[in-house]
Amino acid sequence: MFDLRSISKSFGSLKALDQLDLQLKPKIITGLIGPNGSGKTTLINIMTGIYAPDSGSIYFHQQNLTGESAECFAQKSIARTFQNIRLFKRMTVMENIMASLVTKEKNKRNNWFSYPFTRNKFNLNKAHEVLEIMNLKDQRNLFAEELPLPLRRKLEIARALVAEPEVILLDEPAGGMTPSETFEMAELINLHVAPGRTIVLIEHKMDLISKICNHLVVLNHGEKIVEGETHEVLSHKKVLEAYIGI
Amino acid sequence: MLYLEDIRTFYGEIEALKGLTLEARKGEVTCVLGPNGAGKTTTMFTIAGILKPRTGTLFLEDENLTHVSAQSRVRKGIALVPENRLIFPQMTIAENLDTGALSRPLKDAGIQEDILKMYERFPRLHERKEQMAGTLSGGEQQMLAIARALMAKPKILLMDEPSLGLAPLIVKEIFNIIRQLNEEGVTILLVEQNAKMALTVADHVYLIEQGKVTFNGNPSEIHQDEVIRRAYLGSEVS
Amino acid sequence: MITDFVQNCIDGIMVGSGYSLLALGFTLVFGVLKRLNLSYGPSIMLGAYVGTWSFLNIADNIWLVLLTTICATVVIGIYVEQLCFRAVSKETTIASMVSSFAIWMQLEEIALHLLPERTYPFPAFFDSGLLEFGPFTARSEYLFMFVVMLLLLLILHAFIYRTRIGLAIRAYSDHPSASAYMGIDGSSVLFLAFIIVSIIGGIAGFLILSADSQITPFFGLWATFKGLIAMMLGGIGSLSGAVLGGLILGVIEANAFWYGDPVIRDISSFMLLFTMLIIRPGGIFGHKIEIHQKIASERV
Amino acid sequence: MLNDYLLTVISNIGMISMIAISAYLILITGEISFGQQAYFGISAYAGSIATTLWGWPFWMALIFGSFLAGVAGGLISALTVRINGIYYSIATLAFAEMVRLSLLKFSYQFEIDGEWIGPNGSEGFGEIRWIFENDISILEYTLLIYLVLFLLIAFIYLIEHSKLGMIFRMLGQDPLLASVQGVKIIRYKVLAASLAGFAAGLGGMLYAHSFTYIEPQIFNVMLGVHSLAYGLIGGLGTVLGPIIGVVLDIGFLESIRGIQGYRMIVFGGLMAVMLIFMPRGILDEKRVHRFKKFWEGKTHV
Repeated sequence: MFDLRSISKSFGSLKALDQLDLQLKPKIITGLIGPNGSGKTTLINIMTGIYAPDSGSIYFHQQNLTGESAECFAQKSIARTFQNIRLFKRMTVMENIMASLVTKEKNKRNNWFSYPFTRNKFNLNKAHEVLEIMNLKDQRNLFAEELPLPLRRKLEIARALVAEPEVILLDEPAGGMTPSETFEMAELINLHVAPGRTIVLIEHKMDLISKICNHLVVLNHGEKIVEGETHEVLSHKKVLEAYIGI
Repeated sequence: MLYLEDIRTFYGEIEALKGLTLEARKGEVTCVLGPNGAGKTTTMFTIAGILKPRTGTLFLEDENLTHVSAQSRVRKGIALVPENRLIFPQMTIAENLDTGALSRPLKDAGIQEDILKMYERFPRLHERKEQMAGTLSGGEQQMLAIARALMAKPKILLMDEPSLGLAPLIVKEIFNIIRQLNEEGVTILLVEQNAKMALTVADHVYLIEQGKVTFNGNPSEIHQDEVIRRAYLGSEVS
Repeated sequence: MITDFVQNCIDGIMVGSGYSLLALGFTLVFGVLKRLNLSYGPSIMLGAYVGTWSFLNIADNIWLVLLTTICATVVIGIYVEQLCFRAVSKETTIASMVSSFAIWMQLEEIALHLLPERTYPFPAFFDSGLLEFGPFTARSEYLFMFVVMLLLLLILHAFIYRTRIGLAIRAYSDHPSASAYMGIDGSSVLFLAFIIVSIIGGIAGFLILSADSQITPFFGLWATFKGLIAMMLGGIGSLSGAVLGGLILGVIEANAFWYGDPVIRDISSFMLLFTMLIIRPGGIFGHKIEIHQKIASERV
Repeated sequence: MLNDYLLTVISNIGMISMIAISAYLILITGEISFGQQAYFGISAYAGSIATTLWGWPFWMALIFGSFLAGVAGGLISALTVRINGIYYSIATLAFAEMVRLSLLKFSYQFEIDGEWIGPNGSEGFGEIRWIFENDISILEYTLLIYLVLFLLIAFIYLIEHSKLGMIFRMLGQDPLLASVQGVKIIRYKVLAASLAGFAAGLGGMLYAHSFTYIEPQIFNVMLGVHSLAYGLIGGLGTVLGPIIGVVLDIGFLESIRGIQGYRMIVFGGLMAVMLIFMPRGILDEKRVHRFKKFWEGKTHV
């Protein structure tokens, strides 16, 4: 479904991605791992249209999306989270979730001036559903900048979920979390985010990776070095080499 | 030389270092290994004074620096080669080197001499000395960052992930430089993800996980991959 | 025909050197702060008002005027720095800018209380005279201003590029967090930059006004506008760009004035600025490298 | 009780509120415009030409002037989509000054009843006699201004609570994140700028007919920066914010006789100190939200 063909991207003298090929397998969690600076986040940025690749092409459901804008990718039902959490800081938790519905409403009757947008029953129900899943119900009236880090990460995922996307790209969903919080996050992803969706997960916490990923792709210096079943990949010699040295 | 005891550093409410004790001995390369998010960069920032620890003490040669500002720590002899190099992109290489010497007293006559020494050590910088530093390649920028830190004549050189984002061949070159520096008597505290490379230069190794030291010893003891494998690739894989 | 044009350019460069100095002040502060100080022009204006006041009330001595102008500008500069930039949190760039505008209004009214008439004479170094160089002419007070400006530019250039303090200022504006690792204290750099910029502003204001030999409350707005336009023309954050931007602005204005009238002169300078911002926002001499860096810093 | 002076102050508050709302609309989409006075001026001239020279009915002229201002706003925004931050601010400033200076050169006069009437460069545009010709008292005109202001506020209020308002705030807080949510940034930036131009235009046209005389100097940068400041003082959380700012400045400070002559010193100092503690104004997003929740809690009980 998501099909990247020989993607390259450089920043000045730094080659972030080099002739990378990647076919996402539908409806499973693909883990994307690799040492720092190996090009993982650049890849996600290319898969959401934030960067255009220098060369190569991107296909989503056989549709060529190379060079399209981030808006276009978003409307193709691809959602993401950010490693450095990005939320609308001066909006409440509830509004942050609603913001994601602005362009993706399936309810046709709800047009421009249907008033008020944030009280619309259809949207509210959806938002409450997601809040319930992510355990954010009690915080729904807090501002995003008032939340502690684990809840911000959850809110990012909730925002992605509410639009009911087909693909979700998670960039370090457990970054900066304690082991117990990481465990909770793994449960959440397994139970509520993953079913029926295609997930890409960047993560450094190998416990999390080995717990929830079915399939792994390992990057190093912008190239794919290994791809395959999680357990096979983790015991692959090349992977250890990538992590601990040449 | 440098001694940290029971350091606890917080990022907002998150405890990034949970009672870290660490020592870097004079003339040695001390290496801190650990997976991402273990607190390696936080350790560096705490030593350099950019982050203030909530508890714990920090000594440099019997002088308590716990409550000393980042500016004065540079003057006291702690120089940092930061992660991602952070050279000044719109200044020439010569000027970048000059900024390294800003912490030295005005009357220090040896600055020009030291710059020449740096050019001798890094001929590639000499060739490009009037070029803007932002136009350099990654490896050259790393050399510049190292040279710039050395210009402060530090007692101890902190290096934060010098191999980050560099091609394997250049990483080797950088580590050759580290080895050379150490042979000349520079005390180095090295934070690295590239464990194998780091172990070739280290005299002493710390492994940190979740803000705590989980291993402390000679590189020969750690070479039997098991500990590192556990730290980097998780405990569930054998 | 061609002599007219050359003459215009000569006049333009002379007046433009004043714009260059104002632009340098803006560029230096913007480089260090990454925020816009709108009240730069008005603080020079108030400084010059204090100078005029001392001229009228204390002694008829040109050096006293120069000294009081500079000192007053520095004091006002420190006031602006403390109130609008140090105290306002760094994330809210809008607040700083509007706050500096608020201080602008304050400074203007203080100036009017100090000297309530519409215009006051500003002492000149010597009487006006016309110097002839072959077919070209130059008014002596402008020529003097131009020469002093040039000297000042050279001194400033040497200060920024040859001294340690200058190096620290440039390092801080190039990469604030990296400069912390070099042992540079950001807040003292900021303070120093404001003082230096105020001294330049004081001298520039003094020279421009003494060439005009009068001062009005509009000088604040005028100085802010000319400095801003010249800075944007040359490209933000580049010192040589600021100098060249000022000279170019001067030349264009002089020609537009000659072939048109004062209104056309002003329209043409704004038109130039507007088109350039649309086509080449980085300024005529904007560094390419800046763009690379921007891309790098925007990496998500 | 309501003397003419007081009425003038009140009607001034109403008209300046409209340009303050206009600056506020740009502010919530995350940019700072120094140039809203241009749209105020464009509409003032266009609307007055329509009523005085072309003999159009008042309402049609009002819509015409404001519409023209809106189109100009959209056009400038479309030209400047690539730039942001200080570059955008300076570009709007340059445009506004271009408009003001062009008006100094703009002459368009008809001979009416043996008199030459119409804008004439720096001499300005006098004899905008619609109020006198139709025998409208100051009180009536003030009411008319407030009717328009009320409609404008209601309209903006509606927008703020619709999808569009959400999109504007998304743009203002994090454009990249907004685009990742599928928002077409350029389209909405232009839309917001057109709306802002329209709002300023309403104020400008009413202003011209209230004072019967306008000149380009009125539409200088001071007007624009003031309107910007009103939003920041009153607060960026609701459309009532800029109006609070206007009332504080024109209504409150102008009426205290004791500080006559020191108004700017007091106002400027007050503003600078306030911005330290409330960088997004009195009614910022958080206070507005808290107030709403408090209100809801009360009505539910």
